[in-house]
Amino acid sequence: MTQEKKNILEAINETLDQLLAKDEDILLLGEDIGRNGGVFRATDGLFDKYGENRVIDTPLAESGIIGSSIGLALNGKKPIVEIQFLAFIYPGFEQLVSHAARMRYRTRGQFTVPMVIRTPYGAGIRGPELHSESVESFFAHTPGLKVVVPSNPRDAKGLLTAAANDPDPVLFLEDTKMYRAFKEEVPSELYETPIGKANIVKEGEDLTVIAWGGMVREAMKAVKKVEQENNCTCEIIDLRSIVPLDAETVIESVKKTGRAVIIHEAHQTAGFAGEIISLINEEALIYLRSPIKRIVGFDVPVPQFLSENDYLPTVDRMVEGMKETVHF
Amino acid sequence: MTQEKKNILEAINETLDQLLAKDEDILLLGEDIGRNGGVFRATDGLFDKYGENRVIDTPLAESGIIGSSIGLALNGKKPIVEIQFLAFIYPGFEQLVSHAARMRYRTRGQFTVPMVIRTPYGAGIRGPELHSESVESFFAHTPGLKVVVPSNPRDAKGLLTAAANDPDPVLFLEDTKMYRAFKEEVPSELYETPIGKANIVKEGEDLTVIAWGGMVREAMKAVKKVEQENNCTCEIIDLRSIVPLDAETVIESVKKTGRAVIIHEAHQTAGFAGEIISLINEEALIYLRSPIKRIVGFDVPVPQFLSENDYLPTVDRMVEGMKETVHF
Amino acid sequence: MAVDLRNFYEEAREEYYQVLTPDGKCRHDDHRIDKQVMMDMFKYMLTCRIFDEKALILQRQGRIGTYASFKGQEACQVGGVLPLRSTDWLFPTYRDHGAMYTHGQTWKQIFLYWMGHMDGSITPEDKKIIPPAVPIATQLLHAVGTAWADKLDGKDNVSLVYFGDGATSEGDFHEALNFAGVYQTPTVFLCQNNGYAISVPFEKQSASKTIAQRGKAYDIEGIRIDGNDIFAVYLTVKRAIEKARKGEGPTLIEAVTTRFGSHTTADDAKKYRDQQAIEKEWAKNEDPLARLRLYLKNNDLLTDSEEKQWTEEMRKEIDEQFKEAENYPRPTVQQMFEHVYKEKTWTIAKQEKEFLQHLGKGGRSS
Amino acid sequence: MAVDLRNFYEEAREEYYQVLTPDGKCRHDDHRIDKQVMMDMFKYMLTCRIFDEKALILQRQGRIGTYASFKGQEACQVGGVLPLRSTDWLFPTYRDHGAMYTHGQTWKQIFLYWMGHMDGSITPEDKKIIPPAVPIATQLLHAVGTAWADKLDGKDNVSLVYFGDGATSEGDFHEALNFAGVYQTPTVFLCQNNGYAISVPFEKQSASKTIAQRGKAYDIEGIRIDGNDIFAVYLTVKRAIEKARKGEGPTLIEAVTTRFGSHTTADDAKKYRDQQAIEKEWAKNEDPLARLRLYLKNNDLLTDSEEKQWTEEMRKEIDEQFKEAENYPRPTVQQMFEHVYKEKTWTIAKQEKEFLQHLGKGGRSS
Ligand SMILES: Cc1ncc(C[n+]2csc(CCOP(=O)(O)OP(=O)(O)O)c2C)c(N)n1
Ligand SMILES: Cc1ncc(C[n+]2csc(CCOP(=O)(O)OP(=O)(O)O)c2C)c(N)n1
Ligand SMILES: [Mg+2]
Ligand SMILES: [Mg+2]
Repeated sequence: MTQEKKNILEAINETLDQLLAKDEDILLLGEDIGRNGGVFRATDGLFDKYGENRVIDTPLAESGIIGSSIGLALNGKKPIVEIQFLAFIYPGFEQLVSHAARMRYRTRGQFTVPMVIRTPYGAGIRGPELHSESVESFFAHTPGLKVVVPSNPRDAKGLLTAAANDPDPVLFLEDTKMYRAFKEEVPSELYETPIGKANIVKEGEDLTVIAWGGMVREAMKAVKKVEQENNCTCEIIDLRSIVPLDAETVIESVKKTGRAVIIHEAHQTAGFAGEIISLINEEALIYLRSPIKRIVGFDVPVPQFLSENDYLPTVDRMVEGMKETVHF
Repeated sequence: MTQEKKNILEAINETLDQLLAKDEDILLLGEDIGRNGGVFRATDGLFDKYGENRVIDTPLAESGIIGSSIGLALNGKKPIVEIQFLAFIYPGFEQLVSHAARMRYRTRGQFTVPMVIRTPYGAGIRGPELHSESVESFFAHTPGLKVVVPSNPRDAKGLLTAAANDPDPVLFLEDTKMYRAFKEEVPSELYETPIGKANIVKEGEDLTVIAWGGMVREAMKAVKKVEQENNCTCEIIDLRSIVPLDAETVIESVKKTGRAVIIHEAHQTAGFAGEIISLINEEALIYLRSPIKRIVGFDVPVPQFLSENDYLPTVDRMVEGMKETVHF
Repeated sequence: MAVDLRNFYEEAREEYYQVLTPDGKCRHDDHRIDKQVMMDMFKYMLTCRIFDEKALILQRQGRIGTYASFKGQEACQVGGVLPLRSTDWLFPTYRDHGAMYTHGQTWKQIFLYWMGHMDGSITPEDKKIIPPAVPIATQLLHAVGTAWADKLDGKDNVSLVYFGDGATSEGDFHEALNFAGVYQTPTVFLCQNNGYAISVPFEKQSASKTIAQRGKAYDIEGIRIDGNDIFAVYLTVKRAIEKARKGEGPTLIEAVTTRFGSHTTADDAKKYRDQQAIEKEWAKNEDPLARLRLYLKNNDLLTDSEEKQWTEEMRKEIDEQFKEAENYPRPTVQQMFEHVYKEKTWTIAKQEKEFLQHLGKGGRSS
Repeated sequence: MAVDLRNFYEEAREEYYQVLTPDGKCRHDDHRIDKQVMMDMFKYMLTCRIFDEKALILQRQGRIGTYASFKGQEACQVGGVLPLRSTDWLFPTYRDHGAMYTHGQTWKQIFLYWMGHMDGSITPEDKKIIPPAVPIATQLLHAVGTAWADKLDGKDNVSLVYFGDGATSEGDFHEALNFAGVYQTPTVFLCQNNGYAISVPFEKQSASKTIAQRGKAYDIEGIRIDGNDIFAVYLTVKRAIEKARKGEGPTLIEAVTTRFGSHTTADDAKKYRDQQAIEKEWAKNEDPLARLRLYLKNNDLLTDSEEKQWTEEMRKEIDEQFKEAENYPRPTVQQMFEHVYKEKTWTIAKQEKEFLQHLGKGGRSS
């Protein structure tokens, strides 16, 4: 397969392009995704190529977008929706949680809503208020939704393709600060990266580090430092999706290492780290040699951007947490 | 202080009555809370007593109710809102999460939104679809909100009074199946039960059982059985509020017992039990003698009512979980 | 009698469009409705009435759960659905069993729904009936989406969506109408303005006098009709459907009707309205079934004995359907864990396995 | 000149209400505006223009963050706020710095906001200016609530809320107008229809031709005016405010204006519109500042040298304000943990303590 160097944004753009070309039922909907190509340019060029009936600039109404996409999906279309920023999904929260997530269940599989909701999330790009949330655990707490968070261009393409082909509604979270952060070789053709299978970024013996989305790369930097200075090796797990959760990979790793650090950007209280800690507690408690650490966002609203680097888990905090865990 | 036997609903009705009488700035808003007295009759009689400017039947629009209440609160009123059922808060999710919860923070205390949102939650009364959710962890994951869940009439009165006097927005969750489940002596005058202080329902040495809302009574039943049959004593903690979380009481108890079972009705994945397990993991791991058990709702939508008893944590499941924990 | 239907819509804006008067006279236009259709109307309305009465009794006996009666709204539900084709989409609320039945749902399934069965939301394979939307006004957007998909595919199906007067206060009402206007989707918005959202009368719901006038905000035709007059409902919805099929966009119809009883069996209308007065007025001027009966009899299209016979047959049929529903197997624990996703996740599979083990060891689920 | 203002609102429904023509002539009604107010209008608009240009430069230099320019909308913002009293409430969006400034916010604070300072949302103690609402249309409901509270308390304050054309598609627009209609709150809804929501032109936003016509859906008066004409804005808002103070309810005003530049500095309008043509047309017919300048000069109320002098003074003042903002202390870590609740929770206090310890040991936060 030919490959090309792409960043996450380019990989997403190419994937959407190829999906639109391949499947006539795929539609893109969202605010400013048409001529403008989306505020991050994820849909750049697609309006010109596929026209206004495939790449649809909607009115400014998230419940309208998600709600009408549910109808489109009920009637054979496969909508891929862009919500401009994660916090702006809230006006459409009811449609997502009370309908998209429940349609299959309540109709016993008779009616289904295969759709993808793509949305940028996360702090770190000096955005205005409410442009920096990472509230993935809201959606993880909603049976019927899948929650996918790619950490690199290659996965972004494979996971987005898998999401588009998935029979269930998928929330696809794209870390804004990763969009253009780095490039890597991405296969040119469409391919699927299975949803629900974590990626062991790097094997190790002494500590399991679990992260997703943009935090994976930060975790890698921290691990590098920790390994250099502490004569230990760390295993890094990129969950790729938090629902479905690849419990087996997590459990196996922790059984081996006896230690874990979980990293996410979201607030600590009721953040998804708690779910993973619970899983480990249930399945591997006796293997634990030290308390599991959460290196996560604080329990404050994501602050104005001069303070966002204080809010975000830093490499230094990760290093400290990993060291404490290893030397407990 | 004189006392009277009341169920939770009667306690709430009396509290609202006394609050309205005491403080002119308190307003009640909600759908059908006026002449009808609310679908559960929590506001019965108050419309006639205080008139349509104090007990306000609103249009059918939850964002409208919560959003305009934010404005009322900004301008000196103290709205106590009733949302008819917890799932119907979703249309107002953005107002609650992006505004009510953040106003103090973003204005550095200059503008605040002291308001209470009361809403019934939980399964077990053969309600139609979406009348049985318990998604308290959504709100626990929202810094700036407090989340209070009374388990008995006495606390309902004291906590609601404290919520009404609280300077911050409070989500006040009322378990529908507890509304009329039992009566107990409730002091006649207004009093506050502090928000953030858990109640040790019963002391014990071998196991800490943590619950809130309607699950507290189920937990008590289960504990009774377990203690009879297993020659052990259990400590039952009724959290009363999950935010603020009374971490100290939880930690102290688990340090003593070395074992914990957490019970909630909400779905397991990303449910609030995960937060408590994380807390114990961080603060008391080395005291643990067995994995912490979650006896919680399954990761399926709350099903139609013929199946709701399958969904709900049962006394039998609790007993089994407690036994397993004690005999690990 | 050659009056153009159109004119009535125009003049109707102030008051409403009415064809059949309470005293069973036809103002005009009856020639537009086939006699056979009139008989269908009557029969469907009759069976609806019988079902509703039965359901109320069953609820009182504790054999079904909380139930939402639609007595008084039969004209809206039967008359609105009869012009549909089987390829069209129907989006009912929790009060629109009559509409569902008329479009092909069985009474048995409707019973199952109100008995709390997991399977109660399954609708006929050959029809596109989405089960009742519980969160108010949300289904309007779905009906925009399905209609939009048909339009994009060049199919001339329409989507008919029911909702109440209370629903017009929700943001989703606004967003749906706006989307329908922008994309000119073949959606027919049929509001049953029964005057109440539970206890709240429409005057408290909005300062606007009518719901039809809201169409203007989206450049959508808004029509106000007598919802107790099945001819008016039928002709208006039919016209809106034909318009939609021709690609001429959505219509907002406000059918003014009466909720005869309480909101649901969990509600007591006497708390907030003069139920006696309403029932009296209803019997005199509003009962849509009585009105059609009068018309049919006036025109020698119906006899008492015919009605009696049908009534008996219908009762039997509904009893039969209820029996089937009552004998329907209880949902299993396994079913509870199915259909969350197409494939069970590890987590769900584990929860199911452990719960079944627990039950196997004697744990009870209730 | 004794034309009743009222008539213009009536006739304005089709087109819009205009007082000052692009060639600086007054069609009528100028006698209603005090000369001193006219001079204030000019000065406020001038300082707004200067601020905006400065902010754009600072953004390009990386000294402030993403910035939303309001060039072209000065008439709406200055003209809308001047009729307010200091006890009235103001709800701006992220584009309404001109409105905030005119009502008393300092440029320094506005700079701080766009520099990402936690303190940037603090507004003057003696004014009731809520910081910009970021989620679209949400603030409309707040302005209903504050107005409602004043009404309940028998105070004759009003709440003025700004929003864009795009905002009218959100459910919250609908719910706010409906609540305002039901409770007759003294709220003035001022929509700056600048033709675009980021890249989406109003034609794609709705099938309705105007926003003013939506008032009818809530039985609220809807008025469409030339938003580049500060006299029209001022007179219309003033009248709406007076009406509200008298207890005669809310008004919806659609001020048709132009967003001269890109949506924000993160946007490039050239991608989706003919920016050159827009700028040309703007300079000729739409620039609200030029229009008032022309009028004032035509009427010998303004000289070039006056304007030059003011411009210099304003530049200096704005530079000064920016310097203060740039010297403003960076938010501390402690500040990040404050004001989540009135009292810190155990959890927040612990997080703060541990983070400070971590920083104390040399951990860096960025
Ligand atoms: C979002 C939401 N809020 C509240 C409710 C509770 N509720 C159920 S029916 C109803 C009244 C609906 O009134 P209307 O739309 O007029 O329909 P009707 O019941 O009269 O048929 C309410 C408030 C709900 N189901 N969904
Ligand atoms: C709920 C929500 N959805 C999306 C956005 C992203 N967004 C910011 S401004 C904007 C366009 C607003 O257009 P309009 O209301 O016309 O105001 P203008 O920017 O023209 O002043 C959008 C879509 C948002 N801030 N909030
Ligand atoms: Mg109704
Ligand atoms: Mg705009």
